[in-house]
Amino acid sequence: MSAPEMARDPKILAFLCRWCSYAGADLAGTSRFSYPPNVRIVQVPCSGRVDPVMIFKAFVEGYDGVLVAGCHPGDCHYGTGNYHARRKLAVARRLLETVGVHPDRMLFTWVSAAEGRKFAEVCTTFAEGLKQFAGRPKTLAREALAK
Amino acid sequence: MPRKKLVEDIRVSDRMFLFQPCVGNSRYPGIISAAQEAMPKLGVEMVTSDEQTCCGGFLTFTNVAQPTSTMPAVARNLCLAEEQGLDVVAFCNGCHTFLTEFSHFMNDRPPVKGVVNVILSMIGREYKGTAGIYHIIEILYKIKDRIAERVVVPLTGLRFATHYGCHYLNGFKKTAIDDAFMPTVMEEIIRACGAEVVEYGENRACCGTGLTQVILHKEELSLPHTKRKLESLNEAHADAVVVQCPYCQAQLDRMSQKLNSRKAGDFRTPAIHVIQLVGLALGVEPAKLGFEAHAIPFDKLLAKYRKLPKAGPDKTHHQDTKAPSREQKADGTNHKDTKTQSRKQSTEVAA
Amino acid sequence: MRESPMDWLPGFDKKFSELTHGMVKDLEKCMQCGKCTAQCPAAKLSSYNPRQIIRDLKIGNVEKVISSEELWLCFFCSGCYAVCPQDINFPFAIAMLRYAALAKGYGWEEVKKIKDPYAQDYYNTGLSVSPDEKNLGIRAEVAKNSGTDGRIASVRRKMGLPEKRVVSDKALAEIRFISDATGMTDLLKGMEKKKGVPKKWNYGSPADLVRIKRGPHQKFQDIDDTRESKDGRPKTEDRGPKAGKKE
Amino acid sequence: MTELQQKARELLDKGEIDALLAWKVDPGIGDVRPTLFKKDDDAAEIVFDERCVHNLANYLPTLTARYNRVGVVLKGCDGRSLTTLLIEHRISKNSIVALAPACEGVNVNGARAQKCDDCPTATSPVADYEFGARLARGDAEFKQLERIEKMSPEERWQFFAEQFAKCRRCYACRQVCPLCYCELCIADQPEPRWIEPSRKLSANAMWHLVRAYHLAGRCSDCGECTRACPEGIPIRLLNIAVEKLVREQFGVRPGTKPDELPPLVTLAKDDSDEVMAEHL
Amino acid sequence: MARVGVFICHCGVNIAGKVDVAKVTETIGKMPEVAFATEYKFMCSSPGQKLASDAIKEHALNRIVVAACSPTMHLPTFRKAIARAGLNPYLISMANIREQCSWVTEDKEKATEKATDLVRRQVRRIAHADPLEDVSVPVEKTALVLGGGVAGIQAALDIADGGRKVILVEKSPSLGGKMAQLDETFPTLDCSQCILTPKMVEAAQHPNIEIRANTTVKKVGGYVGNFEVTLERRPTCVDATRCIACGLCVTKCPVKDVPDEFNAGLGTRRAIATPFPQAVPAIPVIDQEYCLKFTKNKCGACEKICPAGAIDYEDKGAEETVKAGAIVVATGFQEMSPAVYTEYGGATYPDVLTGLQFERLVSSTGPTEGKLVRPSDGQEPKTIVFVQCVGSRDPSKGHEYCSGICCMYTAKHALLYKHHVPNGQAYVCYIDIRSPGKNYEQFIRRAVEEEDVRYIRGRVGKVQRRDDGRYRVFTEDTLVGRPVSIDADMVVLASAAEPQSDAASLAQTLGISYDADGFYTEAHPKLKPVETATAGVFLAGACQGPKDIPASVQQGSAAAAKVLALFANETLRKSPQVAQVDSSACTGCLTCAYVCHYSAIEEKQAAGRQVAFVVAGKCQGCGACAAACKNKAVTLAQFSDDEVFEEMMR
Repeated sequence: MSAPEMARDPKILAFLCRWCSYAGADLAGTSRFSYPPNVRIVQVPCSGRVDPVMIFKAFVEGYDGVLVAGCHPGDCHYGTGNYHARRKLAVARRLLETVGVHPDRMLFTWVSAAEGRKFAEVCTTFAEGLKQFAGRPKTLAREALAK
Repeated sequence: MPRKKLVEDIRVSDRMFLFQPCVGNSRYPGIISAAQEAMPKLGVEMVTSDEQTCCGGFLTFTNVAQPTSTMPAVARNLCLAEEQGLDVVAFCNGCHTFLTEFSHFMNDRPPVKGVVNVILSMIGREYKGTAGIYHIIEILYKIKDRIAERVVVPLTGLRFATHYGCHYLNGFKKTAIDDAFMPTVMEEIIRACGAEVVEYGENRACCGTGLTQVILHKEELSLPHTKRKLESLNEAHADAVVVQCPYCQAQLDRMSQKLNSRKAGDFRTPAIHVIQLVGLALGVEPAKLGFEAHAIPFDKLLAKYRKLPKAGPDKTHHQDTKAPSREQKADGTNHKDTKTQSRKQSTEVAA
Repeated sequence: MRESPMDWLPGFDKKFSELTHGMVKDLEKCMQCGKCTAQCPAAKLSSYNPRQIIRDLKIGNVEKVISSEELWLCFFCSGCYAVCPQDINFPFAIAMLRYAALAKGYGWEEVKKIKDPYAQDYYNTGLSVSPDEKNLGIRAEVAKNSGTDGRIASVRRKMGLPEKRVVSDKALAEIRFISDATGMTDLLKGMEKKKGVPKKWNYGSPADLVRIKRGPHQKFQDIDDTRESKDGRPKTEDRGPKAGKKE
Repeated sequence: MTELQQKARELLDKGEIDALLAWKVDPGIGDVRPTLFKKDDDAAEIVFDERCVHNLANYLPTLTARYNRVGVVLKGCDGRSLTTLLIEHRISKNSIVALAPACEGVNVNGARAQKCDDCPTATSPVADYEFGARLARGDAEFKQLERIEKMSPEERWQFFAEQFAKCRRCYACRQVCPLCYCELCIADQPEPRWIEPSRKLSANAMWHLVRAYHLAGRCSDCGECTRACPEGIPIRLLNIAVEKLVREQFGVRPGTKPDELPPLVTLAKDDSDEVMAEHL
Repeated sequence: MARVGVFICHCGVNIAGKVDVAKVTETIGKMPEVAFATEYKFMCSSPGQKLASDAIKEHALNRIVVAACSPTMHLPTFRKAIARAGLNPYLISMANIREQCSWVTEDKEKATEKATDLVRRQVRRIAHADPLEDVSVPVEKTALVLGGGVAGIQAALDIADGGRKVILVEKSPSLGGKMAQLDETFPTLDCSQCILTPKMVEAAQHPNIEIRANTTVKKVGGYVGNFEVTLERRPTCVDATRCIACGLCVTKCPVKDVPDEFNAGLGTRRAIATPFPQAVPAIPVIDQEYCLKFTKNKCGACEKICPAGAIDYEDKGAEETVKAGAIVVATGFQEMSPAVYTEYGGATYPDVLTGLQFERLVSSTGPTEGKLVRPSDGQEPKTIVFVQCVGSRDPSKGHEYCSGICCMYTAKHALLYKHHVPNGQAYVCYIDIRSPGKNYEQFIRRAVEEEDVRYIRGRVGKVQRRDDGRYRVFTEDTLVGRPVSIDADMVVLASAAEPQSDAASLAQTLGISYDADGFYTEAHPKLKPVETATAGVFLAGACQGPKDIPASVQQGSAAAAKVLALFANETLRKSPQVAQVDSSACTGCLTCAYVCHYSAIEEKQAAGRQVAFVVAGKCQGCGACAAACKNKAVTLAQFSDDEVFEEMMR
C-alpha cells in the first residue's frame, strides 16, 4: 500500500477474545464510537488461542500493526487463558523487537465487555502511533523484499 | 481520618526551604521566627532565601495579574529551593495552594513548562519541577511523635480549638493528607504538644477572609461568617484557636478587634499559628514567637503557660543546639554553602 | 442582556475550555444537584449561586455570567469543589471566568481596588502585603500588647528582627523582568487611569507566552534602567548572570 | 585412566548399560566425534575436553528406542536439554544413566564458545554420577545481545535481514537441536502455510522467528544451532534474546531444575502486565 | 469444491445507511468461491431466512456467509435457518458489518471498502470450514441456588415445584436476605416479614430443597449440565443435626454486647445467637470473635445448658462437593457505607443513620421494638431530613449509577416517620424523583400531598452537628435558587446499593463477568436478562444491578424457568467447538495437557506411542492447547488454524 494511503489509515489486525474484547468491540459499535476503518478483527475464543506464529505471520502479511486483546486478568472466561497469553505475547514481542519490528507496531492489552469506549480509544491511538511509519519500508513484510 | 498513603509519601529532610508568607512577615513575624526556632529542635533546619518573593497567588486570585505572569514568578520561587536541592515548606494555605497548583499545571503540560523556562532562562534560571512542596501541617503531622518526645513544656491543661482554613483541605480534596470535613491532623499535633482539643460547631466554617471580600470592603458578605465563627469559639472557651494559615489568623485576630471596637460582640480568643503552638511546647521563648504583633492579647494564655512545669531533663537532651541563629540568615552569608548542598546529602530523617 | 436557551452552545465544553485556557474541565458534567450552593458561604449572604452560574453557562448565557456582579462574590473557599460529586473545580472556573470578564471589559473597578497597594507593593518590594499596618485601631491594640508604637516594624525590631523583610535587588530585578515580559507591567500601567479598560493588554493563555519565545519585547538591560527611574533605588551591580551576558 | 573412563568401563562391564554415548578421537578427522561405546575395554578411549562440543542429548531419543539402557556423558548444556526432554516425555529417565563431568567450557573453531560465558550449570542437572566439583556460575549476561540492544529498530532489521537472507533453509539448525523433535515440523506443513517453503527473506525470517519461539523457555543454550549453520547465521542471538526475558521476567533458567515445567506452559497469575510491554 | 452463498443485510439503514450494499454484493459475487450473492433488507426476518434456505436449494450452496450484525446477536438464528434447509449448521459464518463497520466508520466509501473486505474474509474462512456435529453430554438435574434472599428463595421454590432438586446456599445463618431486615414495603406498605416468612418456611419444608446455611462456594469445576461445586461451611460450633432450636443457649450466653449485624449495627446480640426470631433455619451460631470459650477459653455456659448436646466448640466447618446441572446466582447487594461522606457525618454522628438502620429503628423486631427515637439521647425526632443520592450518582465519592430504589424507599421512610411521629416534620432532599413502577408515582404523591412531606429539590451540601446536639442540614432549593438550612433531630442517608464486597471473587470462581460497577453482567441486556455468558449459570436479583423486591422476585422466577427448560433435556447438545488431536502428528509432549484449564486432555497409546487426546465432554473450546501445540497436531473446531489463517490473510 502506498505511503499516503498508509498515512491515512494504517492496516491493523486485531485478535479479540470472544467473551470480553469482541463484546467490547461490539459495544463500541452499539455506542457508535467510531475508530479508524482499517482495523480487521479476527475473533478468537480466548486470548490464549492466539499463537505468536499468527502474529509473526500478520507482520509478514504486511499489516502495519497487530493488536491482541483479551479479558482482564482474573476475568478470563476460560479461567486462565489470558495468563498463558500474557507470557506468550511477552515472548512474541521480545522476538519481534529483537529482529527490528518497532515496538509501536504491536499492542497487547485487556479490554472487557464493558469497555466499548476503551476499545475505540485503543484502536484510534494505536492507529495514530502507526502513522509514523508512513512510507517507510515495512520490517518483515513481503513488500520489503522488493526494496 | 488522615490518609495513610499520602502521609507515607511525605519526605521530611533535615534541611528544608522555609517559604516565607507575606502576611507572615508583614503582620505576624512570629510565624517565621517560630519556624526558625522550633523546627531545628525537631531536627529540621529551615533555610530561607532573601531572593524569595511573594508566591504571586494573591495577585492571581484577585485577578490583578494573569496566571501567565504569576506562573513564571511561582516557578522562579521554586527554583530557589531546587537550586539547593531542598523541598519547600509553606506556612500559608495560599502559598501552598499556588505553589502546588501551578507546579502541577506546569509539570503536567511540558509546552507550558517549556515556555516558562524560556522566560526564566533570560534571568539565568531553570524550573525543573523536582522540589517537593509541603504544607507545614503535613510536616508536623509526619513528625508528631518526635514533637511528643521532644516537648519541653507540655501544654497540659491548655485548651485549643482548631481552624484548618479552606484552601488546604477543600482545595486538595484528593491530595491533602486529611479529609476535607472531619480532619484530625491538627488535633493530633495539639495533643502531641500535651494540650487539650475543644470542639466547636463552626469548626470547618470559612473564616470569612474570602480574599477579595475584606479588601474590596464587602464586609457585609465577610464579617457575618467571621462573627458566627467567633461566637461559636466563645462558646468553646478555648485558650486560643490554632490556625495553619496566616491569612485566617489575620482575619480571626483583626476582625475580632474590629467587631469588638464596633461593640458587635466581645471576642477575646487569640489566633495562634500551629508552628507558634509547637514553638511554645518546645520551649521557645515566647518573646521570639511574636505574640505581641497580635491584636488580641495572649496575656491569659501566656500566664497559664508560664505556670506550666518544664518536662524532666530526659526530655530536653534532644534539643538541637547547633540550630543556626537568625542573624546568620538575615544576610545571605550561609547562602553560599547551602547552595553546594545537594538533595542527596540532605539525609532522610526517620519520622 | 440575557440569551435564551435557544442559544445552547453546541460543544459547550470546547467553547468553555477556550474561555478558560483549558484550565477548567468537566463543567459540562454538572448535574445541577445544588450540592455546591448548599454549602456555599457566599451564597448564604448574597445572590451568588455557583449552580446557577454553571446552568447559565450551559444554556449559553455566557455574556450574562461574565457581566454579572455575582461573578465577583466567590470566596474561593473551595467548599463547592470539595463536595462536588463530579469533581468540578469551580473556584478555578470562577477565577478563569473573571479573566474572561476582564477581557470583555467587565469588572475592572473590582480589580483596580486591588492594584493599589498590593500589586504595586509586589512590583516595588516583591511582597504583596506591605509591612506598615494602616488600620489605626489594630495599631493601637498592637501598641498595647507590645509596648511599642504599634507598627509591625517596631514589633519586629523588638523581636530582634530587621524592621521589614527586604527582598534582594537581584530578585526584584528578576520578578520585574518577568512582570514586564509577560505584560503584567503594561496591565498595571493601564490600570493607572481611573476609568475604562486598559488599552494595551491581553488576558494571556499559556499559549500567549509563546510570543516571548520570539524574543522578549524588552531587554533585561532596559529593565534595570526603568527600575532605577521607577523607585529611585541605586542600580546594583548584581544582575541575573546569564541575562547580563545577553547584552 | 580418568574417573570418568573407569566409571564408564565399570558400567559397561557390569552390564548396567547396553551402550555408552560419549566422545572419542577419530583419527580419520583428527578431531573428537560422538561415539557409541559397547565394549568395556574401549572405555579408555573416551575423551572429555574442550573439543566435545556436540550436544549428545540429541541422540538419546533414538538410542533409547534401540537399547533399553543407555549411558551418556553430558556437559552442562546437554544435561539441560535432557531435563526438558524428560519433562516433555521424550525419554524415560530409567532408560538413561547420566555421567556428568564438570565442564570447563568448549571451543568452537579454536575459540572458547560464547555460550559458555552464559552457562548456568557447568555440570549436568541430570546426573547419576558426577565427576569433578560443580563449578559455581553467575547469572548469564548475554554479552552478545548488547550490540543488538544498542541498535535502533531499523538497524536491527538491517542486521537480521542480512543474516536471514543468507539462510538456505537446510534446517541444519533444526536437525542439530535436541528440542526440535516434532514428527511433522510446522515448516513442512502444507496447510496452512504459516511458513512458506521459499527462500524469500520474509519466509526465512518467519522460520527463524517461529523456531526461536518454539524454543522459548526450553532452549538450553547449547549453541549447536549456530555452530551447525553452514551460512554462519548467529541463530543463537534470537534464543538468548528470549531467554533473557524468560530469566528476568519469569525467573526461569530452562533445564536447570529437573522438576520445573517450561515457563510457557506454566501459569503465573502474579506476572505483571508489564511483561507484555517488556522491551529489549 | 466450496459453493458459498453470501447474504448481505441492510439492517434497515443501520448498514445500508453507511455501506453501499449493492456494490459489496457485486464485488463479492465475483469471488471464485462464491456461487451466489444477494442483499436483503432484514436477513434476520423470516423472509430473510427463507431467502437463504431457498437459495441453498436453488444454487446447491454448501457454505453460507451472512453479512449483518455481530455473530453474538444472530449467528444462532441463522444456524437454525440453514439447518432447516438441510445444511450443516456450522457451515455458516457471519461478517460483522454493523457493529464493526457501519456503526464505527464515518466515511461511506471506507465503510463500503471495509464491509467488502470483511465479507471476503468470511467467505475465504468458511470455504475452509468442515461440517461439525454437536457434542452431547448428560445433564445432572440438580440446581444450585446461591443466596437465600427473596430472589434466591423464589428461584429455589419455582425449580423445586418444577420437580427438580435444589441446593439453596446461604452465606449467613438464615434465609431472608435484605428483605428480612425491612419493616414495610412500598408501595403497598405491607409488612415485609409477614410476606417473606411464609416463603422461607415453605423453602425449608420443601421436599426438593436442601438448605446449606453459613455456607459459601469455594470452587466450581465442570460445565453446563455437569458442574462440580465445592461448598464450604464455616464453623458454627452448633451441630445442626442435633439442635432443636430451643434457644436456651442464647438466653444463657453472658456476652451481651456483640454489635448486631441484622440490626445494621444498632443494638446488640449475644455471642451465640439466631439472627432474628423468624430465622430459617433457626439454628443459633457461635461468634468465635466474641465467645469467651474462644477469646478467654472459659464459660461454656451454652454447652452446659444445651439439652440436645448440640454445642461443639471443636467444629472446624466442613467441605462438600455437589454435582449440579445449573447454577442460579442470587447473591444480592450490600448497602454502601456512608463513612466516606464526612460532610454528612456519615457513620460518625449518632443520629445520622443509613436507610437500613432507619428500617431497623422503626421495625417492631428492631432494637427499640419499633419505637422511633434518636440513638444519641432516646428522644423522639421532631424534625427529620432524608438525604437522597448518598453514594448514588456520585462518581467522586460513590457510584456513577442511580441505585433506583432509594427514591421509593425514602418516600416510604418519610411515610413511616409520619406514622410514628404524626406531628413531626419530614423533609426529603432529592435531585430527581425516579418512580417508574406500578403505583410508585402515586405513592410519592401520597407522601407529598396527604402526609405533608416537604420535598426540596437540591442535594444536601453538609450536615453540621450543632453545639445543642441538633443537626443543621445545608441544602439548596434549586427550584427557588436559594440556599436553605434545616435544623433537624435526625438525618437519614439514602445509601446507595452496591455489589457485595466479595462479588468479584465469586464471579471469578464461577467464571462469569461483571461490569465496571461490579454487578454481574447478563448475556444480553435486553434479550437475555437472566443468562450469563457462561452456559448454565443464571442471575437473579440485585447481584445483577440494584432492584426492588418485585423485580428481584420476577428475576428469581425467570431464572427458575431457564433452569427448568435446561433440565427438560435428558442430554445436552454442546457446541462442537472442541479441540481434537491428530495422533499421527502428535509427539506426545503433552504441552497441551499442561496448559488445559479443564484437565480435559489425557494421554493414550496410539501406534505404540504415547499421544494426547481430548475428552470432548470436558473440553470448553478455549484453544489454549491448539495455540500451545508446536506442530499443530491439535485443532480447535470452528477456530482451526486453517480458518484463522484464511481470515487474517489480506
